[in-house]
Amino acid sequence: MTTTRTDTATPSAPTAQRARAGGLIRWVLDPANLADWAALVGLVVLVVVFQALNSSFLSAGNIQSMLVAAAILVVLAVGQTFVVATAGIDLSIASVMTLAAVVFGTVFASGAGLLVAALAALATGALVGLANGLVISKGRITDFIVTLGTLSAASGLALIIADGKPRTIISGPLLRLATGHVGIFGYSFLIALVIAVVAHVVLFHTRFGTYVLATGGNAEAASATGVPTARIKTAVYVIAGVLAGIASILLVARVGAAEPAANTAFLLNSVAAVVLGGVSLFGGRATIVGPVIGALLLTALVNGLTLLGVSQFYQPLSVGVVVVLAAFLTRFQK
Amino acid sequence: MTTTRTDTATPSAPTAQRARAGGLIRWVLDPANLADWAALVGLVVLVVVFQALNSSFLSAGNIQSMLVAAAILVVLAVGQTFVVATAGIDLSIASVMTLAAVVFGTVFASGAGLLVAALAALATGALVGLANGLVISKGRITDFIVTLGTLSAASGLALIIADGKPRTIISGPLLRLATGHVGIFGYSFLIALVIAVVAHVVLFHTRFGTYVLATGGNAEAASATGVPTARIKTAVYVIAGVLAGIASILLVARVGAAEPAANTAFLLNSVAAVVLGGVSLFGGRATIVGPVIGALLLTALVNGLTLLGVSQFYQPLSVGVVVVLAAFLTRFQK
Amino acid sequence: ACGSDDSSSGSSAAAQTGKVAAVIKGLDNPFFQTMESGIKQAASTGGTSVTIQAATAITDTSGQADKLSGLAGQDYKCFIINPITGTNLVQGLAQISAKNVPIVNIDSPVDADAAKSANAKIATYIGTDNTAAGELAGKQMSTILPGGGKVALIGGISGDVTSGARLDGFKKGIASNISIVQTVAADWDRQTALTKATDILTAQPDLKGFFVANDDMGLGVAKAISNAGKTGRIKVISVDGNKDAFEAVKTGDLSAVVAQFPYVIGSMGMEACEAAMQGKTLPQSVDAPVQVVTKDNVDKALSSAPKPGESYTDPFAELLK
Amino acid sequence: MSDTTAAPAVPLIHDVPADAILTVEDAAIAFGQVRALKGASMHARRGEVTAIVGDNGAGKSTLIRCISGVHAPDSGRITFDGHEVEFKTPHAARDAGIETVHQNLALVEDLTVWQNLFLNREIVRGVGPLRLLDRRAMRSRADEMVSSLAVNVPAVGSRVRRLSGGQRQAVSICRAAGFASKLIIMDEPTAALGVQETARVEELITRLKSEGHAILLISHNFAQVLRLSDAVWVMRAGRCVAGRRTAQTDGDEIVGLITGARAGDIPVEAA
Amino acid sequence: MSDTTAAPAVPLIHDVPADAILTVEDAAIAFGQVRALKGASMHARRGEVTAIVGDNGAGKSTLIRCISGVHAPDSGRITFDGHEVEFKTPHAARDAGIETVHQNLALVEDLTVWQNLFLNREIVRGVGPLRLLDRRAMRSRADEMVSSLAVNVPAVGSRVRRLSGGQRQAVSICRAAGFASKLIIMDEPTAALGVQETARVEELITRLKSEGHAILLISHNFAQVLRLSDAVWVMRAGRCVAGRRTAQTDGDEIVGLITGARAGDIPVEAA
Ligand SMILES: Nc1ncnc2c1ncn2[C@@H]1O[C@H](COP(=O)(O)OP(=O)(O)OP(=O)(O)O)[C@@H](O)[C@H]1O
Ligand SMILES: Nc1ncnc2c1ncn2[C@@H]1O[C@H](COP(=O)(O)OP(=O)(O)OP(=O)(O)O)[C@@H](O)[C@H]1O
Ligand SMILES: [Mg+2]
Ligand SMILES: [Mg+2]
Repeated sequence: MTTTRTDTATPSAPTAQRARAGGLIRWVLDPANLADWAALVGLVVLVVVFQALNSSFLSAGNIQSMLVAAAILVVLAVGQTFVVATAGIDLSIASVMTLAAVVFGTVFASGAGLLVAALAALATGALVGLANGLVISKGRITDFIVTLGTLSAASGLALIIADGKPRTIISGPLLRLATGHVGIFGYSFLIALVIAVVAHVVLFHTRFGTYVLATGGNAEAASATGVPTARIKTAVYVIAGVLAGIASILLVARVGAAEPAANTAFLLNSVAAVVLGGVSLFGGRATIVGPVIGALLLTALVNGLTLLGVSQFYQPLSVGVVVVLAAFLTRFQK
Repeated sequence: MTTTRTDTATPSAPTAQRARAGGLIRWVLDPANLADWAALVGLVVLVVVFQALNSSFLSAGNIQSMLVAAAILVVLAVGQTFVVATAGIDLSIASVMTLAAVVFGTVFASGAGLLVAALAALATGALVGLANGLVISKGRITDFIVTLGTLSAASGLALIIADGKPRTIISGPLLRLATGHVGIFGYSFLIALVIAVVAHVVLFHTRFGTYVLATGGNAEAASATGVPTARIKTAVYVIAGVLAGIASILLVARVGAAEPAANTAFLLNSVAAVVLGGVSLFGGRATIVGPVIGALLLTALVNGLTLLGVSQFYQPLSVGVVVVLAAFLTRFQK
Repeated sequence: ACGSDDSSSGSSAAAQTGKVAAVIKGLDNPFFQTMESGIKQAASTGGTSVTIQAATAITDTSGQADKLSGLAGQDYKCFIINPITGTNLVQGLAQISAKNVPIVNIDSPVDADAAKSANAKIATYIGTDNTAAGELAGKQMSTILPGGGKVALIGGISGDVTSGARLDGFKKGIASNISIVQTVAADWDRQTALTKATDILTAQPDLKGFFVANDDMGLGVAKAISNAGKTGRIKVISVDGNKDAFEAVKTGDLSAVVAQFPYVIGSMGMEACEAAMQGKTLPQSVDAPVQVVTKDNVDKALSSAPKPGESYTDPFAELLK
Repeated sequence: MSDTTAAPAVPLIHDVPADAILTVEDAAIAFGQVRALKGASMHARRGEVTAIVGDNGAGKSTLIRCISGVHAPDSGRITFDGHEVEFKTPHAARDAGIETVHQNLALVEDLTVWQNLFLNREIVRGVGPLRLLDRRAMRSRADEMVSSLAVNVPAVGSRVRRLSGGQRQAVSICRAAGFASKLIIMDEPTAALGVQETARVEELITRLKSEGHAILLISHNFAQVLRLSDAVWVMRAGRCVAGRRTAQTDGDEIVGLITGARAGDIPVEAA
Repeated sequence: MSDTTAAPAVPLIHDVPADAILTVEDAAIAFGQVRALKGASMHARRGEVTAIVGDNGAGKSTLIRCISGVHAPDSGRITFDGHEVEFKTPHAARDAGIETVHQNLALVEDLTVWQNLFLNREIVRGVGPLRLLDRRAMRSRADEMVSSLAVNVPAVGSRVRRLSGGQRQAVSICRAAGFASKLIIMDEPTAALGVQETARVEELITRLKSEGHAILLISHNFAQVLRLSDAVWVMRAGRCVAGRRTAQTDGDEIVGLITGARAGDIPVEAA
C-alpha cells in the first residue's frame, strides 16, 4: 500500500492549486460564490437604472444624502449579521435602538454631558443584548420568541422612561455628527464604515469570528470541539445590542429628538439587508460586505423611487418587486 | 450468529412497549414532550392569575369575546404553521390578509354577491401564496426575502386597489358571522376551530402532512426518497394564502369595513403563536394544537391586561415579559 | 378661485419652472389621503405640478427624513411638509432653507427651537392644534354627559405625538365630573380598537363614553358598542372628520366628531406655496378650520365634505387673487 | 490503451451483456471545480450482486447518485431495463424500480422510524381525496421489518434522531429492502454495523439476489465483496478503471487496481 | 455471578492496574425512557490501544461521550490521569488531555477543511486583544496534515460540506491526531475509509501508541481490533460485560461475548 502521494491524487489537489493560481476571476464566477455578489450586482443595476431615469441620482449631493440615510441601517445590519451568523435572529434590534435613544435623551436632558449620554445609550444596548443572550443561551429558549418578547418589553420601557413623549435634543456636536462630512462621506456614514471594517476583521480574522461561524454552522459539533457555544451566542446578542446603541445615537442626531415610538421598519430592513447580502438565516455562513451593500441597496431603492416621484401607493409595490428581483441573484446559493 | 431476537435486545424494545402501555401520563411528563404542552400550561397559568385578579375574566361574555377576538389569529397561525413546518416563514401573511380584505370589499361594493366576494378573497390569497411558493421553490430564493417582498408588494397593491381608503361593508350575513354564536362560541371562532381540526388531520393523517414534515426535517433526504419537495413547499404557501383569505373575511365581518391597514401586529403574532405552540422554526416538527393555544394565549394576555386596567405604557412591557416566561416552558425542547 | 385665474396664468409660468414637493405622514391613514387630495386639487386649479411623498408608516420618522433629503437636493421651488414629529425633518429643512426655498408647514408643527438651531426657516404654518381639537372633544363630552361619569380613552400607537396631543387636550377639556378610568393604545387600527373597546366594556360595566384619537378607531369602538347592544347608551367622540365618520354620526353610532378638514389643510398648503413662489409675503401662521360635527349639523357637513360645512377664512386665496 | 500488464482475468468493460439491467456509458459530472466523474462506464446484470470499490473520493457515491436520480450527469448515457433513462428526480428513479440506500443515509431525523420506513410509500385507507394514513398498519409492518435486521431493536415510534449509528443504518437498509425493486443500490450499507447486523444484511443481500433482484453494492470491505459479489468494478479518480468477474479475481489484484499499482483496462492516466 | 463457562482468559474487570490512565466505574445514563448505559465499568492503560466492541446500540458511543464531556453521566465515577474528573463540557475534557474522533464526525460543514482542523486550536499572531488569525500558517499546516492520511487529498480551502464520506473521516482523524493528547478516543475511525486510508490510519494509531499516547478505539472490525489493540472490552446492553487482554482471546470468544452466547464476567442478565 502506497504511503506517498500517488498520481491518482489528481481529482482535487491540482484543482485546488489551479483555483489558487487562477485566482479571483474564476472564484467570482463560480456559481457558489455568486451569491456573495448578488447584492452588489443588484445595487449596480439599480444605480444604472435610476441614473438613466433621473440624472440627479448620482449627483454628489444625492449620493451624500443616500449614504447618510443608510448609516443607521448599516450599523444595525452589521449587528444583525453577527446574530444571524449563529443561526439566531434579533427581532428586538430596532426596539433596543429606540430604548437606547430614549435613555440617551433622558440622560442628556438631565444635564449630563454628551459623552455620558452616549455611554448610557451603549450600556443600555449592551445590557438588553446581554439579557437576550443569557436567556437564549442559558435558558435555551428560541431566539425568535425571546427577542420578540424583548421587542415588546424594550418599547414598553422606552415609553415608560419617556412618558410617551419625544424629547427634543439640541446639541451642536450632534448636529455636526448629522450634517458634517468629508467629501461626499457624511460623518455618520464614516462611523458606520469603520464599524463595518472592524466587524469584518473580527468575523474573519479572529478566533471569536471563527467560533461565531462554527456555532452557527453546527453548534453540536462546535461544542464537541470545545467551542464555548453558549458564551458565543451571548456575545453576539451583546454585539447587536451595542451596535443598536450606536445606531441610537446616529438616530437621535438625525431626527433631532429621542422618541419612544418604535421604528419597526428598521427591524425588517436590517434582516432584509442581511439576507440580500447573501448571509444564510440558517447560520454558519456570513459576510460583512454583503449586508452593508444590502443596506445601501435598500436605501438607494427608496431614494430613487422618491426622486422619480413614484406615487406613494406604488412605492411599497415597487420596493417589494425590486427586493425579490435582487434576491433572484442569490438563487445560486446552496 | 443468532438471527432470532436474543434477550440482549432489552434496552429499547420493552421500553417501547412500556411507553405504549404506560400511556399518556408518562408521555406527557417526558421532558421531550413537555414543550408541546408549554403553551397550554402558560395559558392555564395566565387564566388562573387573571381570574384571581379580576373575576369578570372568566365570565361567559368575556370568554366569548376573547374567543371571537382570537379567531383571526388562530386561522393565520394555522396557515403559518404549515409554512414553518417546512422550515419556511411567511412574512406576507398579514399583508395578504389586508389585500384579500380589500379585494373582498371592492368586489362586494361592485354589487357582486357575498359569495363571489368571498371567493375572490380566497382566490387572491391563493394566488399570492402560489406566487410566493413558486418563487421560493422553483426560484430557490430564501423564503424570508421573498415573503418580505410580498409583504411590501401586497400592501402596496391593497393601497392601490382601495385608493388608500377604507370601505364600509354593510351586509346581514357578515354581521351574523361576526356576532352570532352557539353558546359561548362565536361563529367566527367555530370556523377557526373547524379549520384547525381539518389542518390537524391533514398534517398528521395524510401523506401530504407527512411530506410537509419530511420536507421541513430534511429536504435533501426527503427528495432523495422521492418526496416532491418543491411541490410541497409551493403547496404550504398556497395554504397559508388561502387561510389568509379566510381570515380576511373574518376581519371584514368583524370591523364592518375593508381597510388597506398594515396589520403588522398580526404578522408577528402569528409567528409568536406558532413558536409558543412549540413548533420549531427549523422545521420538521409541528403541531396544530400548540399554535392554536398559542394564539389563545396571546389574545387572553392582551384581554386580561386591558381588563386589569394596566396602563398603555406598561402593556408592551408586560406582554414582552409574559411571552418570554411562557417560552421558558418550551426550554425542554430539543 | 376664479379671481386667481389671471394671476395664476402669470404664476403658472413660474409654476411650470417651479414644481412643488410635498412630504406628508403615514400612508394607510385616510386622514392623509384626504390631505393629499386637497393638495392635488389645489395644484390642478393653480396649474402647478406637485410631487407628493409619504412616510411608509406613522412611526417612520427617519424614513420620512430620508425622503425629504432625497427631494431637498432636487430642483423644487417650494416644499409642503407635514412632519411626524417636531424635529425629524429638521435636517432636510435646513438644506432647503440654505437654498432659500420656501417651506410650508402643515398639520403638525416643526419644533421652533430645533428649526432655529438648524437655521431652517418656515414660511408659514397651517394647521389645527391637535391639543385644541382634543379640548373641543372634551368640552363636547361634557355637554353630552351633563351628569358626568366614567370615560375611557383610546389612543393611537403609544408614544405617537398626534395621539398624545389629542388625548392631553381631551383631558383639559372635560368637566370635573367626568373621570378617565382607562387609557389604551389601539395602534391607529380599527380591529385593535374594536378588541380593546370590547375588553374595556367588560372591565367597566358603568362606562359612559369613549374618546378616540381618530375616526378609523372610533368606528371600531362604535362597532364594539353596537356588538354589545349599547349603541346610544355609551357615547363615542373621535377626531379627524372622515366621511365615514360623518355617516356614523348620522346613524348615531358616533356621538360627535371633531373635524379637522385635512382636505382644507392640504389645499391651503398648496395655495400658500403658490403664493410664496409668486413672492408674496405669507402670514406666519393660519388656523385651519375645526368643527364639532354632531347629529345637528351632520347633514351639512356631509354635503360639503371634504370641505367644512361652514365658511372659513383662507388668507392664501386672498393672496392669490 | 497503455501497455496491458497481462491481466489474468477478462476485463468486463469490453463485454456488455445483452441482458444487463443497468448500463452506464461515459458518465461525467463536475461540481464547480471538482470533476467528480470523468466518464465512467459500467454495467450490472439481473440476479447478480455487482460491487463497486475504490478509494475515498474516487466517485463511487457520485456515480450511484447519478443512477438514482439525485444528480443529473453532465454527459453520458444510462440505460436501465432496456431503455435509455434520464431521471430528473429520485422519485422518477424509484418509480422505474431503483431503490437506494445512500451513504449519508437520507433519513429525516425528526420523523419516527416507521414514518421514515414508509416515506413516500405510505399505507393509506379510504378512497378518493379522503385517504387517511393507516398508522397502525405501518407501525406493525415497520416493527416486523426492523426486527428482522436489527439486534437492539429500536422502538419504531421513536424519532430517528435518537438512534445509534448502526440502528440508523439498519432503518435505511430496511427501507430499501422492504419494497421490491428491480435494482437495489447500497452505498456502504454495513459500514456502521456490528458483526451480527452485518451478517444479517449479508443474508438479506443473498436472499434478494436469489429472488432475482439486481444489487449494486459499494463497500470498502474486500472480504465482503469477494464473499457476496458476482462482478466487481474498480473506480479511480472518477472513472471505472476495471471490471472483473469476482470468481476470476482476488483481493490482491483489486487492491493493485485501486491504488494504481496495476494499470486498469482503460487509458485513465492519459486523460 | 452466574455459572462461569470456564473462560480461558483473565477477566480484566477485577484487575484495575495502578497505572490506568482512565478508569470508568459504574457509569449510567438514561435519555428519557432509554437507559443507554446501565453501570458500565472499564479502564485503559497508558501507551496501549484499548478497544471497545459491541452490537449496534450497545452503548459504546454513549460511553465515550461521557468520557469526553459531551454527556454528564447520571451516576458513576470517571478517573483520568490519577484524578477523579467530572467534565462539564468537551472543552474541559480537551483541556485535560482527551481528544475525540466522534462517530458523527463533529465537523462544521460550512467551514473549510483547515478551519475545522484548527477549530479551537487556532494559530494566532499578535499580542493582547489584537491577536489575529494566521490563516496562511494554518492552511499550510493543514495541507501537510491531510496529505499524510488521505489519498485523494481534498483542497484544504474547500468547505467540508463538499467532501466525500471518507474524506470527512480523514479530516476528523487528522484533527484528533494532530494535537498531542494523553488519551485519544476514536469512535469507528475507519468505518468509511478505503483500503489505503485504513492502512494509513492503522499506521497512525500504531505510531501514536509508540509515542506513549493511550488510545481508545471503537470498531466493528475484529481483524482490526485483534491487530491493533492490547486490551478489548465487550459491551452489551449498556454494560461492559467482559474485558480481555487481546493476546489472551480470539475472535470467537469476542463474538460469543457480544452475542451473549457466552456469559460475560459480570451478572448482566440478573439486572
Ligand atoms: N456536491 C458536491 N459538491 C462538490 N464536490 C463534491 C460533491 N459531491 C462530491 N464531491 C467531490 O467529488 C469527489 C467524489 O466524491 P464521492 O462522494 O463520489 O466519493 P466516494 O467514492 O463515494 O468516496 P467515499 O468512499 O469516501 O464515500 C470528492 O472529491 C468530493 O469532494
Ligand atoms: N441523545 C439520545 N437520546 C435518546 N437515546 C439515545 C441518545 N443517544 C443514544 N441513545 C440510545 O442509546 C442506545 C445506545 O446508543 P449508542 O450510540 O451509544 O450505541 P453504539 O453502541 O455506539 O451503537 P453503534 O455501534 O450503532 O454506533 C441506543 O439505543 C440509542 O438509541
Ligand atoms: Mg461515498
Ligand atoms: Mg456508536
